[in-house]
Amino acid sequence: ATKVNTGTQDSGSGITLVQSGKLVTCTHLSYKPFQFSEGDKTVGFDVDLVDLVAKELNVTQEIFDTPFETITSGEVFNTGKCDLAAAGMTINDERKQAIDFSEPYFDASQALLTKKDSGIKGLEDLRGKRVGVQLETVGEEYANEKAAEFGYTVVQFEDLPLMETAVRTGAVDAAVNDNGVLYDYAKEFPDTEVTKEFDTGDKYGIGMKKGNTALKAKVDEVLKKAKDSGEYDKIYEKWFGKKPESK
Amino acid sequence: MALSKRQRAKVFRGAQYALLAVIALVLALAADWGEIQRAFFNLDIAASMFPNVITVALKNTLVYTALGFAFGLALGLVLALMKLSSVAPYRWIATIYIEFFRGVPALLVFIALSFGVPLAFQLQFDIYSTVMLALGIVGAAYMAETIRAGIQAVPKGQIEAARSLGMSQGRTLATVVIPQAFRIILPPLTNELILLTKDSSLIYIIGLAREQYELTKFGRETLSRSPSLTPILVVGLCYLLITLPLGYLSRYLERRTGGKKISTPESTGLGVSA
Amino acid sequence: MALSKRQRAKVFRGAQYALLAVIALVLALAADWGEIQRAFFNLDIAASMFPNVITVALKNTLVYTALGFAFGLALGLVLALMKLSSVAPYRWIATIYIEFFRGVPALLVFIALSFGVPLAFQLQFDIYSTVMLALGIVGAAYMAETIRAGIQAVPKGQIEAARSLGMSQGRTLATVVIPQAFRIILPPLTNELILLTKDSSLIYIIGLAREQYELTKFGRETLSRSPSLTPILVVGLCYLLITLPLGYLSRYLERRTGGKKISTPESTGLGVSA
Amino acid sequence: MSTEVSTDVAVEITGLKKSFGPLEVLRGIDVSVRRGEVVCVIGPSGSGKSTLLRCVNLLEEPTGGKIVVNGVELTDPDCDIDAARTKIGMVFQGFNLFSHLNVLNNLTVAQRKVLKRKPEEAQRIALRNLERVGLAEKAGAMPAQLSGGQQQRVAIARALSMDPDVMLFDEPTSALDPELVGDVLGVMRQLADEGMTMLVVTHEMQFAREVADKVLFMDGGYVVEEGEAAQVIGAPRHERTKSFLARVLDPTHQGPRD
Amino acid sequence: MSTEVSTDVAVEITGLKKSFGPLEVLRGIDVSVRRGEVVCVIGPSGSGKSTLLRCVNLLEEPTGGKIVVNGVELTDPDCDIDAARTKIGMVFQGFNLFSHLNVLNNLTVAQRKVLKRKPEEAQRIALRNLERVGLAEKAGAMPAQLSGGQQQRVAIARALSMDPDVMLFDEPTSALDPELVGDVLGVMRQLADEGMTMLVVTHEMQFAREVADKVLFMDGGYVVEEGEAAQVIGAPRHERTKSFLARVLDPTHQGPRD
Ligand SMILES: Nc1ncnc2c1ncn2[C@@H]1O[C@H](COP(=O)(O)OP(=O)(O)OP(=O)(O)O)[C@@H](O)[C@H]1O
Ligand SMILES: Nc1ncnc2c1ncn2[C@@H]1O[C@H](COP(=O)(O)OP(=O)(O)OP(=O)(O)O)[C@@H](O)[C@H]1O
Ligand SMILES: [Mg+2]
Ligand SMILES: [Mg+2]
Repeated sequence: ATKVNTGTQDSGSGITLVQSGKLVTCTHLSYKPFQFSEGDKTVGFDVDLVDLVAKELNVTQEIFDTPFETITSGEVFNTGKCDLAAAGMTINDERKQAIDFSEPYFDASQALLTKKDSGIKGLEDLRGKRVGVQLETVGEEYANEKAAEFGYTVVQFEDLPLMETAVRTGAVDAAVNDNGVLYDYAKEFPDTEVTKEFDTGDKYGIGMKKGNTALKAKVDEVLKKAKDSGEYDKIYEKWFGKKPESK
Repeated sequence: MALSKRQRAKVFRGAQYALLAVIALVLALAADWGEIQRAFFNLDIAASMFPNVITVALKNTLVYTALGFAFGLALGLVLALMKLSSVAPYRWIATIYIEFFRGVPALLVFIALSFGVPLAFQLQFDIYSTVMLALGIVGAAYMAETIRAGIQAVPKGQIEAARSLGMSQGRTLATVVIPQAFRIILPPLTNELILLTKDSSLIYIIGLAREQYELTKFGRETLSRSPSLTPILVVGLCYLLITLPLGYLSRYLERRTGGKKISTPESTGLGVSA
Repeated sequence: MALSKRQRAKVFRGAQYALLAVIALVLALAADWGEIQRAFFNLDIAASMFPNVITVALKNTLVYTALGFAFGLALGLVLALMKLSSVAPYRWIATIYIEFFRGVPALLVFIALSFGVPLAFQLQFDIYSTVMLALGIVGAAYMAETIRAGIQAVPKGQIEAARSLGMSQGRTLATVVIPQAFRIILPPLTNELILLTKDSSLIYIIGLAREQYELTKFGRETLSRSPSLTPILVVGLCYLLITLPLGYLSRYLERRTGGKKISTPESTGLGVSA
Repeated sequence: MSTEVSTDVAVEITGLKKSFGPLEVLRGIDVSVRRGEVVCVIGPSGSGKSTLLRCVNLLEEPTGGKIVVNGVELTDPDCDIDAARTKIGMVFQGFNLFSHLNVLNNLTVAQRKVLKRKPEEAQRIALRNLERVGLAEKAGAMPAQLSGGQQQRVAIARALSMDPDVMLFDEPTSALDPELVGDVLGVMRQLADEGMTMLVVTHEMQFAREVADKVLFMDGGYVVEEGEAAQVIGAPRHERTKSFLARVLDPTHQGPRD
Repeated sequence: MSTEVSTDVAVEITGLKKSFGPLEVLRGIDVSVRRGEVVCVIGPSGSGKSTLLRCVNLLEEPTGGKIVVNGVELTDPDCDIDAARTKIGMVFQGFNLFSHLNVLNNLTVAQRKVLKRKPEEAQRIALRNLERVGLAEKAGAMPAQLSGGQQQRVAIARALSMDPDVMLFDEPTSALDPELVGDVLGVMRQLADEGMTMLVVTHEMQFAREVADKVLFMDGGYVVEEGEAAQVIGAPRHERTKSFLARVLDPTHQGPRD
């Protein structure tokens, strides 16, 4: 056993990595198209972005899959499991108390996934019904907030695929999650559809250990460079099939 | 010779106590006690878990386990009788079932059952049915072999006595074999109830609403809000509240029935018999 | 009387076969076969899993289980000797350890170990150490009681014979007791290896990199890409590849050692003894 | 149910054969037991005595031959063997009392479930038979609380409660401590005096000599010698009978074993 | 290690007491066995014979009294009991061969590990002793492959391989089939003839009468009678000895049991 945070020093930048020569990225699979498996690789929008950071640091990126709650609570950083977390993760105040975020890199909002022709057009159609959410996500928080008002039951799933499958099996009548992933799912499974978006104005950020300012600076710098150079747009188009509306 | 054996034994025993003391001391000095208390015995967090950890989580764990056990016992009895049947296809079906479900992790079964089967068969169960099926299917595989072994452990003489009094095969089964087998299998069955209680920690995978949380899910949920091991410790103690008394019961029953040992897969490995 | 008992038995047996046929027919008609094939036996999906399901997932499952078993066996032996120790505090520690870790779900232990302990003690382990500790800690609780029971099952006469030949207590333990206990506990130990293999399905909770996936995690990952039960079935069969032979081995060893039964918690409930 | 033909012969065994796989245990046995007669079967271990007895109530399925009990041919494939067995009491070496039932229920369960007697009637009959074997006060005890001798007497009472026409005894005293043998033999002697038809496998030569009307000596799957008790035991004709009796009656003068 | 005092007395037991909890099993035993002497201990079951023997090599810890073997006081708290035990061979009723070792290793393991003999030397001594008990050809067999009589002879050879000064036998033939008893007694007789000091608990009166120099009769935790074999067995003085011997020597004329 080694003491926490005795990784290698990246000369000059003051960045300490938990494993030498590697940029270990925590995420929670699968979160298509941000990070998911294709063949025997993990790919996705987030993966490509972090690769830019890794390239900049002259190391290779390694993806580490861990329960989502252990990312948002900061456990993965405190126990030295990874350097940063890119997990389609929305920046919010609660999480900011546990971890530090990069500048926002993606605009998202919450959306409602249902079975096709279910007649469920919004939360108002869900009285007495079951709504699936993913553990420790903004969607869960949002669904919980509105549960009393609209009289539905919130059902929590460990990961996105389980939640999405539950919509198809009918275990839940609808599910709330980020729009990006739900549209992607509905495209792949035409028996489901996204019937509503909730304008929550979420912004994704890359997470890291609280107080790791050196790394934050580097990530912000890389993100800014990518946006300026058009590299960001290329990556966006690769995964979403269109150019971003705003940056 | 400096020390006699007896003296050496005394010294050895003293050394053991000393070792214990040294280890305790090292642990005491090495560990960060403030951190440990925060991590393990945070009373605020513990207090915040009550009463829900009991009224919701513990209750649900009990309900789920009971449902799974009841269904598993019924299915297990059917499987046991199938395995003892003179009709070969019944034996094959029972054997394949038991081998398969004993050989794969419960988590895999739960995933398959709650997500695969509804898709494949266009069926939809409510939460209680799903839990009952999931835990029951896993439990039945344990229990089938126990029940079969229990039935076979009923002395042959008891059956011969019943038959020679004119009882039919079915009547003998109902009047003599099952009642006696039941007393034999009560201890291992209690034990399988413990295993099932622990397996109920996996049903979070099927997706649970807040008021359906069982202990482990409840603990994880609290853990993600307050990063301390206290929630884990609290729900761990709740499990012991169930499993320790059951363990005592099992051992008491076994002593009472004279500790007649039957060969069950729990004690002898996966039951593979044709 | 229309039918003799013997005729009735024949009719009864016929009815059983008929029932079987009817059930098979109903299932065949009720199920959507296209969907079932897609759901369970999608060859494309199955093919896409190879060779990684073997070279990565199965291999990792084996490695993790082996690591956990090795550490668990060592710790279990220490605990067993502590439980048989003449020094009371050692017995207490061993008893509390065994009771606790047998009474709570493995999942809870894994969560506590992978996130709680590093936080509390400021330690950081690599993945293999974590897996070894997690599975080993759970496995040791199973194995300690097995080993203790095995040691106690060595006939007293063997020990007396050794002592009366002038062997010291330690020498007797090493030369006579442990070798004989080992043969007695080999079958239940094999069985605990099976339990550990299945428990390894839970280590995804500690967080894994892609090349560290074990079978269940690998299956879930594939499942999320292609919602069909095929991945579950494929990894299920991979588990059977490990557990079925071990089950056979356990039963073979037990037959060979004459089926001497020892009282272990697996067969008798949670080991509660002071 | 069974068509009872009034005849003087209670048990008629003709050409009985029984094999366990390749092992031929009974090679053609003819035995006839008349109503009220006591027949003792003696012979060395493994000679097939138990197998013969167990064939008589079809606990073992004969490989060949015919068994007729009270005019009912048990070996007929269409025979209602369960009904026939109620008329044939069987007492085992190992007692085989139902261990989960108390003494009274051991005696009433088959009466109620098989003969469909009313609970009160079954209880009355049970108590009468317990009295016959001298154990009326043990009605409430569990089998495990009784001595071997008491258990065997309860087993006899249990068989008698079905009102059997024939009683089969398979070494009823072999599993007993020597001092408990007398009680059981006493009960059996009393039964014989009351006119019960009995087929008894035993090593108790004294009992056979005094109680049996006929003694069969079996060896190697055959009935080697058969006749009056005094003759077969007192003055055996066959060499094998002689050497067997010598060994049983005078064990201390036994020659060296192999 | 042990300070060997040259003396004519091999075993000297004085005022030996042993209790199991409240149960007083030995209430003050004095026994003295001289070098080369064969002493037989007889007595009814439960009289403490085994306990006495097991106290002699401290398998049971005496509650009181003194035990001196070859001048070494075993009851001295500072005695190296493991070393002393190598000089005291013990043969058990249940043989207690190490079931995981073959015959040869049974004989060599303690020689090598305790006496630190070289493997070749240990093997040579083992084979010589196997020959003494007539089982040289069984060196490679596992205990489970041997008959009870052969196992017991191996157990004797195992004890002899340690070159003991005294041999203790606790009913060495009680667990044997009658026809196997002779072989074991033969080996013991031969040992006695060779001048081995022996303390033997036995029920074999014939052996005691012919081989023992002295016979002790124990009952109720006391040595009730002690003397030459011919006297104690042939003409016992005490009432209890008489009635014990009557029962053992003439079991058929035994009175009724309680
Ligand atoms: N179920 C069985 N399967 C195979 N062989 C059997 C079976 N029952 C009995 N035998 C064999 O049949 C032979 C006769 O057995 P049986 O019990 O009838 O002898 P027995 O005369 O009653 O002997 P004993 O006096 O020892 O009771 C024996 O060799 C026995 O091993
Ligand atoms: N370890 C023990 N704990 C308690 N009581 C014991 C123990 N060993 C022996 N006893 C008791 O001590 C008494 C004497 O036992 P011991 O074995 O010495 O008798 P014995 O003369 O050898 O009898 P036997 O001829 O039956 O072997 C018996 O009442 C026995 O129950
Ligand atoms: Mg017999
Ligand atoms: Mg004794």
